[in-house]
Amino acid sequence: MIPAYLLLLLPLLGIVYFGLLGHKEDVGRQNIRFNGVTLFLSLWLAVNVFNSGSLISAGDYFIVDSFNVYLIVLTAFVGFTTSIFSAPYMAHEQEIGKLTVNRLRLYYSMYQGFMFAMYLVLTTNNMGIMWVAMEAATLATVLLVSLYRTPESIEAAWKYFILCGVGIAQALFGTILLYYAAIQISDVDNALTWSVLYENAKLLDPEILEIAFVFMLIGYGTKIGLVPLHNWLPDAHSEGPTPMSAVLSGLLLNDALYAVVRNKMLVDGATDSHIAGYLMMGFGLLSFLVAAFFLHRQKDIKRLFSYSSIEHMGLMTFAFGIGTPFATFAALLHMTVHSLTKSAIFVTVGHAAQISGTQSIEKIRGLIKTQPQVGWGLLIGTLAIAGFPPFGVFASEFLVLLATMQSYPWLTPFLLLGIGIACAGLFRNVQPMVYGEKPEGQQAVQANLWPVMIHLAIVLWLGLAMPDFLADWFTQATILISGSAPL
Amino acid sequence: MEIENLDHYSQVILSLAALVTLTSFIMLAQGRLLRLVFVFALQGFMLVSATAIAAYSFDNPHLYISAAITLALKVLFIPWMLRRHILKLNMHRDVEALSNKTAIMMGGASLVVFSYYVLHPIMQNSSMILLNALSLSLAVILLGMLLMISHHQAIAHVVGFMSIENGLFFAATVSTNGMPMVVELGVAFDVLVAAVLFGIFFLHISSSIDSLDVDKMNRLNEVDQ
Amino acid sequence: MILFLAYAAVLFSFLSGLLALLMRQRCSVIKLVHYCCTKRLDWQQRLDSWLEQSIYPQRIQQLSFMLLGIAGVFAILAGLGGLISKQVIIAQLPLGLPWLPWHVRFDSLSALFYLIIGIAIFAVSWYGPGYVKDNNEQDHPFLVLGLFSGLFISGMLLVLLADDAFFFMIAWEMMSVASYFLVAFQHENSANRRAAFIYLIMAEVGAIAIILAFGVLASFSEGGAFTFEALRNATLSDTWASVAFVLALIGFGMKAGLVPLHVWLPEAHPVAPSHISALMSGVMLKVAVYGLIRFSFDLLGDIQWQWGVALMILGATSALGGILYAMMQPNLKRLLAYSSVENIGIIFMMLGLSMIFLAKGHPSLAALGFVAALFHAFNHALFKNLLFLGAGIIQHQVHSLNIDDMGGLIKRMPHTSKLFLIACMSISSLPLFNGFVSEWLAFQTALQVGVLDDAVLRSLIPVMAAALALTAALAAACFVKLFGVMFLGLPRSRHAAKAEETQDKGMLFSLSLLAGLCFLFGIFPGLMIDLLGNVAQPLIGHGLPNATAAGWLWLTPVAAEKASYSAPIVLLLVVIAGGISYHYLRRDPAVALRESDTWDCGFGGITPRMQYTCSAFTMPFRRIFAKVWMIDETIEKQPGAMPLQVTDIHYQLHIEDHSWPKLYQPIERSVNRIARSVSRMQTGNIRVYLSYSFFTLIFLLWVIS
Amino acid sequence: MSILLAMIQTLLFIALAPLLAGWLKGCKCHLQNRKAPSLLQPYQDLLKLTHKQPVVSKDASWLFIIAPYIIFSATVIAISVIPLIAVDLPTAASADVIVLVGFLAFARFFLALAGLDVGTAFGGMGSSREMTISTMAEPAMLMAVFTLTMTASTTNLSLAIGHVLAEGLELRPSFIFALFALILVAVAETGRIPVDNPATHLELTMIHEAMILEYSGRHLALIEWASQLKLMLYGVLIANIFFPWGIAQTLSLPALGYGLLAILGKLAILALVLAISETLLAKMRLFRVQEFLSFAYLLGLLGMLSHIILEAAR
Repeated sequence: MIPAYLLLLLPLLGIVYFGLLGHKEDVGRQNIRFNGVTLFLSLWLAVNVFNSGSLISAGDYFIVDSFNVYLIVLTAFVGFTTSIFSAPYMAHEQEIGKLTVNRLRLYYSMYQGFMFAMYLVLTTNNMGIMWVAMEAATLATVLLVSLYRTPESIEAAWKYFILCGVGIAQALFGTILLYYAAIQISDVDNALTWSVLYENAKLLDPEILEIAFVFMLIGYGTKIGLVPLHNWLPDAHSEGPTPMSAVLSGLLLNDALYAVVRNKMLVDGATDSHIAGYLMMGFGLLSFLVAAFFLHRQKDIKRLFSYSSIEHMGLMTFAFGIGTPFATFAALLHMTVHSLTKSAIFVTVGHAAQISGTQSIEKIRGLIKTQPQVGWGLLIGTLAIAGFPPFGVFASEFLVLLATMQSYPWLTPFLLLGIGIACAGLFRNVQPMVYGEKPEGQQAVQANLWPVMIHLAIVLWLGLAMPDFLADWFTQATILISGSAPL
Repeated sequence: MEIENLDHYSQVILSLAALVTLTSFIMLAQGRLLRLVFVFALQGFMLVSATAIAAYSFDNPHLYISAAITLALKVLFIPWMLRRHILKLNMHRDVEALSNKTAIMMGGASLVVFSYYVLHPIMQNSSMILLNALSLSLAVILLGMLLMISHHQAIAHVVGFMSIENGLFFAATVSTNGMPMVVELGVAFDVLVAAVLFGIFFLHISSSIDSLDVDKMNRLNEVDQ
Repeated sequence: MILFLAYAAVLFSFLSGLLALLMRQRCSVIKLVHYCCTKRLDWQQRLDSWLEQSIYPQRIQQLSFMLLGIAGVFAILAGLGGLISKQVIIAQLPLGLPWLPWHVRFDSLSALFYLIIGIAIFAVSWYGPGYVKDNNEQDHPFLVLGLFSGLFISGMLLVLLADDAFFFMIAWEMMSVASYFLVAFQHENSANRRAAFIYLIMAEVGAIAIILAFGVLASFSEGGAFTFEALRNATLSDTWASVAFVLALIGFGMKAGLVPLHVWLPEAHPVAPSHISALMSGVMLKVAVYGLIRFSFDLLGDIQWQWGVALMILGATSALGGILYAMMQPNLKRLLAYSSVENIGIIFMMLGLSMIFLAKGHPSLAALGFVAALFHAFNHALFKNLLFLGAGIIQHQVHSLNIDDMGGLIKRMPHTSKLFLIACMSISSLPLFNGFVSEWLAFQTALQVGVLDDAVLRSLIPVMAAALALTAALAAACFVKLFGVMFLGLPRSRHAAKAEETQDKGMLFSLSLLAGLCFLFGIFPGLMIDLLGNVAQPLIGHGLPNATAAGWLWLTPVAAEKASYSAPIVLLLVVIAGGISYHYLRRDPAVALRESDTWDCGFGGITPRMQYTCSAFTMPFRRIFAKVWMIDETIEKQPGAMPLQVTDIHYQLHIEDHSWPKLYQPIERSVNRIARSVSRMQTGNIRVYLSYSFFTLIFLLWVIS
Repeated sequence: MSILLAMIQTLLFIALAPLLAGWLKGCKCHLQNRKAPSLLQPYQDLLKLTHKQPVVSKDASWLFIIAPYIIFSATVIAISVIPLIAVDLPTAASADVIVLVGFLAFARFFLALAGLDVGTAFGGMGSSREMTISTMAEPAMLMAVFTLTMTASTTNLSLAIGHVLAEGLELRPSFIFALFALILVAVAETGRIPVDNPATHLELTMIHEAMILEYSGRHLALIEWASQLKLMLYGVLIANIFFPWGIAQTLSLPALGYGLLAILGKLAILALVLAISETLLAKMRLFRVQEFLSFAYLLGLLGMLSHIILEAAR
């Protein structure tokens, strides 16, 4: 359990450290180091879990099982690679005068704050704390969204703040209802402890839990970005600094979904009606389809990919909603590959925006001619996210389809329709940006594209051959969530 | 169970619940910001009283802490902060013209009914006070949202947001005798930070669009012009 | 052993792609070389000079294509081995999903297509170095071209090896995506970008349909398994089988270019580099055919005759539509692309015929039709490759793909023109060339319609045969136009007048190789048909026992007394007749030729502009089949011009495919419309957003209680 | 023995073709009240042409020069598989009726290319029109031929004719349709009125003549001869498929002689009919030819359908 504590402690230290010393020259590199160490800690934790199964801390405050440990590693990994990307990126932003030193300090401090909140969401065993951490994540990032202080960014941050705040308040009401249901059967102290609740899920009042779940779904669903609660998401992603978009898309959404799934496990334990699953499927499919259409009308490159995040979160929600082992496995895999791919894309998108000095799709042209690595990175990333093999996204989408085909065959055409439309929407926008002659005045920037390559390589690897340990890991998580192993 | 059969504690709680809901309605109809903030503080005070009474009647000391935090935050700090901003931004003379006030009030009333309708089936085997208190706090939450939907001053939105939190606290206090202490503290911390952030945002917004009218913040839309 | 060869082919094509990555890594290559042979200094020096800075890119290109050639040889060997030995080899690769490793299967069907691909890439490997030699590495990096060519080819080969749906889809999409990059290779042209986009989207939609088709099968298989073995054993009702078939037909038809799903094809093929269009048109479309055969004959099993009818009708539409569209194209590669649509149509017709016979319980005839289809696929790969490669050479020399800019090339490019002529004759299905044999087989199959009981089918099939005949005749007209306008007559542009024969031996060799094969299989079709019988045997359950029963000289598909064809004897007769007449007439030296001006009706001054152009040649067809195209013809006369003053008349002709405005634009429009209405959701007003959240909550609460 | 016969038959075919042309011209002249040239005039023409020095445009390529040989030999191959005087023809096995159509296409392919080679407007015009007409004619011809081959269930002409003979006199509705279809196709393919006028050199109406405008000397002779062969080919096809009686079924000398006489007689009658129709009809506009040929196609199709529905229905 020690690595888990350290994992939480280190970002906390980071907040203070960068709050005090964030104006130093090599602050970007420090940030990389912090995240590197957390990555190491997370791996240590993962090894522990791998060897000895689920860990529950003394006093039941924290729980690390195969489901969340893999998300922890993912979080740490994406946090690490994004920090690699963010160092030169933010330096460049400062160079061109978009940011002051103080804001940079705020940025790095809150980066750690956000990471802390993420780890807390993932490790905590207490549904209340989970809520608190979730809200803290919003609070940590809201100032980052408005970091540039343009009218648009302030607007975006305000919307992000209000919508997520109101949304998550509903999740709190759901949590209260859950608590209420729990104190009927157990003592007051442990009534919000997930592991206790999970063991006693059968005893909980199903009707209360169903209502509670509605609130949770609306609440955390706002953070996942489920249609029609998604409106903040494209704004926040597009107006903040790009590394933030990468972690928001790659991590925050995942963690919100994680919270929903944790709750769903409780509801499923209490009731046989599968109502939670149906709700998630409905929302998921709606988000998936609507976001696919949204992709066609984007004018801003980061908005484009934030809609793609909505689309994929919809797909995951849908898959978790189906709830069969197969679907769960697929959703877990999809979570991984989506995080990796999407954060890689945002890295390239950030550079693309820096190259052309604008985020407007119409003005970004000829990236391959200007800076081939960025252009190809964006193009291949887009291919990967659009679900073309041999990238991992295809594998997971294939599995989702397969699971859907087994359980709800009549829904498959909708899924496929969504995939097709989304693919068209992505490429009609991305293709003109990467191809063609470069416009006047577009210049290559200093960029570190290792994160992109590493992410895409992993995604490729997952698509071609999933390593055994990862498969085992996913399988264990699947067993945890859905009760049995896929095949 | 009739109300005359209940103990005094329950009667008081129910009355406070009704008053909290009433304050929500008043806020909903309120067009002047200073009064809105005042009513909000009043609502906070009801909440504090309810918490304190619950602490007293169940002999649950940690609820006193909760009450104290609420008092500090919701009755004193946040209203004070909001009031300061209103005065600083010279908005205390603004009257927000609510379109179709009657319809909003009727809508609010039906929300109360709706809350009962939703929670009634699941509360059949619990006490009436719980049913009433939970339903009313749900109503307060929904009314808070309605407040935000109907008002277009950012400050009103903050008030609405905070009144949603009030509803949540009320529900937590009444139905479950308060959440675990850690959670309460965490939530309170979040509220505090949120309040501070709101203050920062008021400045940013007013400097960027020269007012706090959220309707003017619609640069980020995707509708064909 | 055979499987090893097959793997080797994949591996080498993959390696050739990877090798292209070294295009800009000269220093590290040199270092590596030095490291590898530290002891042999003389080797080092030799390698150094071999990899000298200025020729380094060319070396890499040559090496990359050489690897491709080796891959081709391996593929040919594997294909031949598989076809001759009739083995079915099964294996698994440690890749893929945890519980679904990549299943590999190499049977005679795969082997045949391996052979096709092998021949094609072998030819391309000779052609390639000369073709890419002059590319500017900055604008058109070989790095990209080579890499994706390698991936594209290995993708195609892997499709043939796949024995489970997941692997199949991965390989399939690898093929699509890699070829997408190749189409977009010269992306500074907007036509390339547009074509690439259309191609990618249609490939995706097609892939989706294929996945659905597999999904339908899988949901009836035991435990929802996705291996082909499980899919084969799935038992499903007629309706579901038809659903699966239709989905597969859409998916594979989209890749194969069936009308009306063909629109990507005439966009994509012309803009890709020529050797790539050769591979796409000659081979990739065949992989789609392979997919359909694998899916319907192998996996679905119980063929229904309605499918056959659907295939025949679709095939006939594609064949006629394809060739008619082709005829109107002034762009050489676009014309060839449309002609691929036609040939795919013919293949599908033959497959449909085979299905009908199979479903009606005549396996031997089904096998005949099947063999005809496969043989045509094989032939088409040969001559279409030849044509596209030739087109590449011509494009290099004339700097244009517009047929009306050419003319007179037969004198300037004697070798290319001869080889091109052979291709034109093959594709017009003239006797003595391979195209004729497959069509002859198709006619023979169609003529056996008498054995069927169903009067509707019995009358339908001859009509289809007539459509086939019409197609062949139109194809002949089309290629007469093509060859005539391109190579004959007087040069129509400055570039054409200055064009020269390519100096690259490799390019000419690859063309000659393909032309030689066209002729070889035209004269000795029995060589191939016997092997094709081995393909039909396991799938149809019946081979072609009689095909060469009367000896290797003879082709007697049904029975010797029903029909027979002996190309060698015919060739002999032709040679005799031609020889005698030639000899007899040339014997008198007094009557040697006299050269003179062309007769100009006494007016004098024949200019190249007086020649029949492409659109003039096809004018009668345009009049007769006017409904087939969307013709936009404008004639503008300058006001006050003399009635016969041709210089004052401006003529414009624009011809478009119907399927674009009738089928695709509505889809595009409706997607845009929906997107527009969906995006109204994002109003920008936070209060509206809050009310979404509010009403969603109310709605869900209402639903739940 | 039979191979020898086949060779003789082919040579005979080649030798007789100009005669048929002469006879046709003679008939037409008589019908039109003109003085007819000698029956042997076509031979004299050919002979004269072969001895003249050919003049070739300097813009022409090698294709222009070898095209006549190819055209001629392809046509010879086509005729070599048609039983002329005896049913039993070994060469018929090596190339069936589809190959025959194929070789006609082969000849046409080169003829059209040769038309385009010099680069004159006339050549292009002729090629374009020729390809248009043949495109329409080819399916119709195959339809008509298929009716026969399906009846006989073989595409080997020799066997098919044998089958018709063996059946004796049977009135098949399908054959009537097929006969008419084939006649229409023959008219179109051999460039007779009303599709083309072999005697015209008026540019707007030329088809066949436009293509060969540049040819002279022995090249022209070969092409002319090939087109005479083609005319006879269609005549023999019609005569021997639909009216096979009289053709030699055994290889005895009297039978062969009788067969020769029979085919000569049949061809003479056919030519007469053609001459009459050419005298009576006027040439059609080019774009009415398609109607003419689609009518032929329709007839062929009807023939096929009536075979399938009326004759072979089970």
